[in-house]
Amino acid sequence: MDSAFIPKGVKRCSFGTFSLGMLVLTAIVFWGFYAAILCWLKGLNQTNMNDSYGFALWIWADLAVIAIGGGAFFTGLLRYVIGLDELKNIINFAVIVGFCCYCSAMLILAIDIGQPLRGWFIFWHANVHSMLTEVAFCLSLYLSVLAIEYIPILLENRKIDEVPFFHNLGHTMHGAMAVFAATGAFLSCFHQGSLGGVTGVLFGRPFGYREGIFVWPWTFFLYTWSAAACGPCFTMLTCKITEKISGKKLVKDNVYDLLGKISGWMIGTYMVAKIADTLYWAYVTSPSLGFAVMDYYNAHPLHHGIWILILEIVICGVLPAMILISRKGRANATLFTLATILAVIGVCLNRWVMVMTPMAMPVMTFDSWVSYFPSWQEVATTILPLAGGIMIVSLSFRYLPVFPQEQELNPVD
Amino acid sequence: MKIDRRSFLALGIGAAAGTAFTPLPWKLTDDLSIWTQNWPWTPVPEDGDAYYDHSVCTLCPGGCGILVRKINDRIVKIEGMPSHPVNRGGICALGISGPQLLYGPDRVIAPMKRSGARGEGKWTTLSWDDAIAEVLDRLKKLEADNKTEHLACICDTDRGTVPQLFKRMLSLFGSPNFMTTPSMYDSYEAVLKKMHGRKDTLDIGFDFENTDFILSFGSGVIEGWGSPVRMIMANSAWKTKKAKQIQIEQRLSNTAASSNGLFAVKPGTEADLALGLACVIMEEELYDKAFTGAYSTGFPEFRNMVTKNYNPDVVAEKTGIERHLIIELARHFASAGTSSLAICGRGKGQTAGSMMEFMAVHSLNALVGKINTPGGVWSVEHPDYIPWAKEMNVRAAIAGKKRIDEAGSPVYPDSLSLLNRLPSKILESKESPIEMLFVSNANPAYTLAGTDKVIEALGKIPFIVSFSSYMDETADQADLILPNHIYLERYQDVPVRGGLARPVIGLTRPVVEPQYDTMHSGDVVLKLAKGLGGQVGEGFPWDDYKDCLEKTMADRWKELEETGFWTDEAYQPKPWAGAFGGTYGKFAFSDTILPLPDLEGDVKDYPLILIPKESMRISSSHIGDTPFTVKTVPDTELKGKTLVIEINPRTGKEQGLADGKDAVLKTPLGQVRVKVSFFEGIMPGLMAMPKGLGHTAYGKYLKGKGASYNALVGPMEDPVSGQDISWGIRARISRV
Amino acid sequence: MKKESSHEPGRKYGMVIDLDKCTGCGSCMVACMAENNVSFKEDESNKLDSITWMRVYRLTNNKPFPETEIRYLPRPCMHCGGKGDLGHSPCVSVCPATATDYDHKTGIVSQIYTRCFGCRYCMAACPYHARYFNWWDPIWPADLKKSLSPNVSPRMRGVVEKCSFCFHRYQLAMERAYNEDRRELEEAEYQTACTQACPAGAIVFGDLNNPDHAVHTLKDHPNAFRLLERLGTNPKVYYISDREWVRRSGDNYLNNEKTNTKPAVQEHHS
Amino acid sequence: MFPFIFEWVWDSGHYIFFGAMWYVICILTVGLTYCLVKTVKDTLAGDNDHH
Repeated sequence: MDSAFIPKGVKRCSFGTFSLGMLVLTAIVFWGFYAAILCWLKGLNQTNMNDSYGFALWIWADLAVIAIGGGAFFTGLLRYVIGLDELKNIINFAVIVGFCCYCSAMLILAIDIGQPLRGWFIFWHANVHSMLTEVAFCLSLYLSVLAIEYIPILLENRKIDEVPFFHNLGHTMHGAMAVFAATGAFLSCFHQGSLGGVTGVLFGRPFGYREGIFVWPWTFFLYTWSAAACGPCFTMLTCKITEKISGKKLVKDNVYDLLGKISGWMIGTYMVAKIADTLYWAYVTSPSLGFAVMDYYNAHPLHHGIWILILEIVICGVLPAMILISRKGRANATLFTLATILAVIGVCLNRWVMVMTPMAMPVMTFDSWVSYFPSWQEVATTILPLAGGIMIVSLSFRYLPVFPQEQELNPVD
Repeated sequence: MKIDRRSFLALGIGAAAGTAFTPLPWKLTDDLSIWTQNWPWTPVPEDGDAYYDHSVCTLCPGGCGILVRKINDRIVKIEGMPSHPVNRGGICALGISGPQLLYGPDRVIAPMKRSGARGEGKWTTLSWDDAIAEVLDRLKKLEADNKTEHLACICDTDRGTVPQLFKRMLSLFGSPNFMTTPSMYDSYEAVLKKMHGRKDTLDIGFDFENTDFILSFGSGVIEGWGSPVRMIMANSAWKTKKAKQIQIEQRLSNTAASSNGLFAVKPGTEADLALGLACVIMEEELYDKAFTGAYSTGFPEFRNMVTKNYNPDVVAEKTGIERHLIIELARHFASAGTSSLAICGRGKGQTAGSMMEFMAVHSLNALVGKINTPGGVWSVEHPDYIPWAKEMNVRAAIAGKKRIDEAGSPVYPDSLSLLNRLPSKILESKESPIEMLFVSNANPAYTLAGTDKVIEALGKIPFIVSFSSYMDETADQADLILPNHIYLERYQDVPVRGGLARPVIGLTRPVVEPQYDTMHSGDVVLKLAKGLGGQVGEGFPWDDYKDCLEKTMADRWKELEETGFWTDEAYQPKPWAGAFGGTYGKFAFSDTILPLPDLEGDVKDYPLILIPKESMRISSSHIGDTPFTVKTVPDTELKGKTLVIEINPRTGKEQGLADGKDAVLKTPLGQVRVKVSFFEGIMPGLMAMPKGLGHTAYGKYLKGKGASYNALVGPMEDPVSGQDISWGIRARISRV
Repeated sequence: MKKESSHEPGRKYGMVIDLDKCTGCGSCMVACMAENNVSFKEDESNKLDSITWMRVYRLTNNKPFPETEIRYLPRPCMHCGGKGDLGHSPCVSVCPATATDYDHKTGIVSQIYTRCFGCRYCMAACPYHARYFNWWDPIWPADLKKSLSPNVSPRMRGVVEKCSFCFHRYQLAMERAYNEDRRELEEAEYQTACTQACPAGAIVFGDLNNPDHAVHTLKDHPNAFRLLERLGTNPKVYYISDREWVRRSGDNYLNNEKTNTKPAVQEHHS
Repeated sequence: MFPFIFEWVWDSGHYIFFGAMWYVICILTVGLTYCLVKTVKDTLAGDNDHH
């Protein structure tokens, strides 16, 4: 039915199956939008946030999707600026996944603010000292960069490509992509960093606060580095999921191997920095503010226990780094996938802890720990972009030549 | 030009891109942001000139002067009056939130007649003329049936012109059954009668400003006892001049926390401790010999009785306080050069206390000669400014008629009113001996202990008229509500009975026009009296209430109207010679050990004791709390709609409870689901329950929140005074 | 604006609260609510969404009965000066839309409700929980709208609000002073609603930089301390208590550390 | 965002922050404009190279 739009030389599932999947996703998206509309019309009382938990599930979701969406900028940087040519085989997919992640972040932010209709004040009345201002500017500009990067891929659709203007536009944009990619990488470094700065600068919150250099706390650099390290893992993971669902190989193993190796080293170096940062924070920064490091972890061992730190650093940090750095680890498909999963969990967990624990933890001695569980509206609006993202990826995969190696790897009779 | 699909698409994109470069989207976003700043449902207060008007607060017996900040004809704020002798600019939380009472949703906005079953909350409004005609009909019927004493009236106090107008109307009508809301002042007045031997009513006064040692037997000095703002100011002054305050109590109340020492006696042994201290003082010859020698009677007998029964060893055993601590405390209290003062009346003093305890504490003050001396306890002469309250013909009208509560009878000669005895009196007779009840400025259906019985008794009264401005629990039980103006809308004299060391009369003034279809209760009484005519009508020669007030206040009126209060700045209590009445004109020590009733409930079934926890943030009187004051109630007292019980962690664990978890609290009177808060500051074996919550009336900001203390606790009658001296009840608590 | 402020002698309004006098009566809380048109809703028992610009905390020494002690601690906005007292309060520096600002003329941290778009970053930044979000539309039932003061605009849903040291009173006082051709305010001319209402006289308010004001000397009391000084927030609210455990409750200490007895001087005298 | 908005201050923070921002916006705008112009030119020239 829609075969005219499907790229030449590849096979896709039947329109019926595809529509069914889309229907399910659309239902989820509608559910999410219903929750979002409730939040917009009735206000944020629809959430389970409170005056202690002003930042909660949504902000975590923002930080997490942007971290794992970091694959787009880092792969772009490697491909266009550093010139690792093999990565052209996965860059399209990385861009699409990144685009979805950033759209998600923007959407969630639009729901998360108490006065969405005044959201543009962040640009208009910008306070340059605020990390959030930096986030907003870089985020929106980088989203436009991603859109610019996505356009040529869109234009490669068989039908669109038939239009000479679009064909030429795709061609020209492709030529200029290095400039955009470089700009994107620059922006991304800053906004990944500024997201790290969001909690790092909170000198009233000893759990999140980090010392640093000039105006940037150490978390600024840690966030950029971890996004660059773990973002590609998410790209590879989603790529592998796509392979699994479509039932065919889409990217050659040498591409995975290269990106995996780079990720491995990135995670490895990130872990060195993260461990150093954690030790400095635990033994220098915190005690100077009157907190023994175990004060943070002993009060609520279940929700905020030391296990999270061990999970984040050892199991979801050191372990995947070791797997990805070692040739044997990369060669083993199961271990490789496991490593990408762990790395993604690790970076999400890091963002989780940095958002949740400072909110839950009392700073005044006579204050108490606060617990929080998201409302269904928060959950729905967080799942909404996930479903939306899957839709965009599915549509792109179906109608656009995303994977240059697909034809070669899956010859159609 | 032919528009095909392609150029249409291009045109569309072009138009969209073009619009982005026009000011239109910016203008629209700007409009949106402005709209969010002017949401029609977010009010914009009307501006105008701000000015202050003065008045007096009547929300508690404290009598604070207030300054009312107004914009045009709206009250926007109530502040303390800096020049007022009681509060000197300070003000309590309830006082500040007065505008919420004025404009709030709980007001009765017109006369209303019950149209459903009692307590069902179905009402129809009627005109004032009809309402008054209905009451008159009923009164005339009582008169015709020769059952005039079947009319009763409950007021918050008998002081001031409005209660006196009610009382006068009742008396002239032929009913002696004028009753008042019980309080510790009932006990103090009985003590003054017994020990000072004065027939006339005296006000108890405390010269806190000149004291440097305060021994408080469970009084919530900074929690609403006496005149609350004055007490808090006095407390601060004590801190500044390093005066000492010792608290005798079973839990770490705010007063205890602020004190210099907490003596946690076993509950119910306060009188024993007082007499134990007296014993030490007498044995060590630390007492004021001038006073006991020349100005008292019965001292040797008293001394004999105390030394025999209350030596420190016995008292240490009884109270659980170590012997040496008792001796030290006694020495400190009696030490020369210290201006000491012992006070009693538990918590806010909203209940009476046992005669045994009050007399023991008063004896302590007497022993150290702190009666009518600087820094001591004073009997303050009443500013007798209502000449018509004592007219002989009014008394004659009820001569020989018996009060239903037996106050003033040979059984309870020292009590003026025993409202607490009314419910049982009604319940024990087949037909209610009261056929018609007026309730003004009182809410007995909530404030009296044993709510179920009170409501049952009210249910037996054929006709109840409530004069309440708010839809409170008693109004809920009424047949007719004749809403009074609230204090910000009316004139009224407020003679302060808050333990002040001098007489103060305040004037409540109408700082705003009446907001609703209400009428001053004084005017209603005048209308009723005139409607009855005859002897009653003649007894009310005034045009209206204001006329009555002005004429009554006579010379003081101008001053009151201008400054808001009248006081005797230089007031000094009568010296010992001349202060006391009785046969010898002397202070009378008593050597009788008065009986004390046992705490209700069996120890086996109810191993713990439930006591009230009183606080400045919760009004436990007839005035309901406002949205603002409810907001200040901590979550260790109220969580959602569930009351939170305070219990010592040790006891809590023994009872199988967990901090913050649900439990069921049971007393012989009833049970309620609560949450538990573990708190070290309460004696093991006890539980404390915030008093003043659990309203079944008022609106959504108050109704159904928490549980009512009075519903779980029954009255405990003092065998001597007949007053309800309940201070707790046996209880148990179990996990759910 | 900034130039102007550096010319003028810096006023620095602050409070000194005597915790030994505070009785926890709640007058300050209600005075603040009434003065500042603070909203209320049916259930305010969840203190995590209950707007109380002035909140009174209960401190306990946690010793068993009868050695237990408690103190109440009124907590307005601390109007932090930030490190070096340069006006970089935790909240002001993070607000992305400049909706909260540090007034260098008075040292007061303002909140512009119509500017705030409700991101709540300032709340995440404030360790004192002095900032409150309007989760709900404010509702004044019956005639309660009549009790609203025109001096403070009621807040709309979705914005953050907090104690302003009754800044409108400062503006009114300055207006009066200017009309009388004065540029300086007497101590009594500008007092916050909570200070004025406190029956215990526990709250003292004034210009910390002005030697004629009581707070100027009180803040140097040997038993004076501030909350969480070690964080470098540099608050303008001082507390006094003769109890060591109370002073220790004011900040976080490692087990082996001694309680700081003297407030760290972090002032910026220009 | 713009110098005419009242909280604008001419200080280093604003120079750096908004400098970078406007710089990026310029690059993106110039880049996009270049692409569009070149595409229009190519299309008009009929340069429809199908690889």
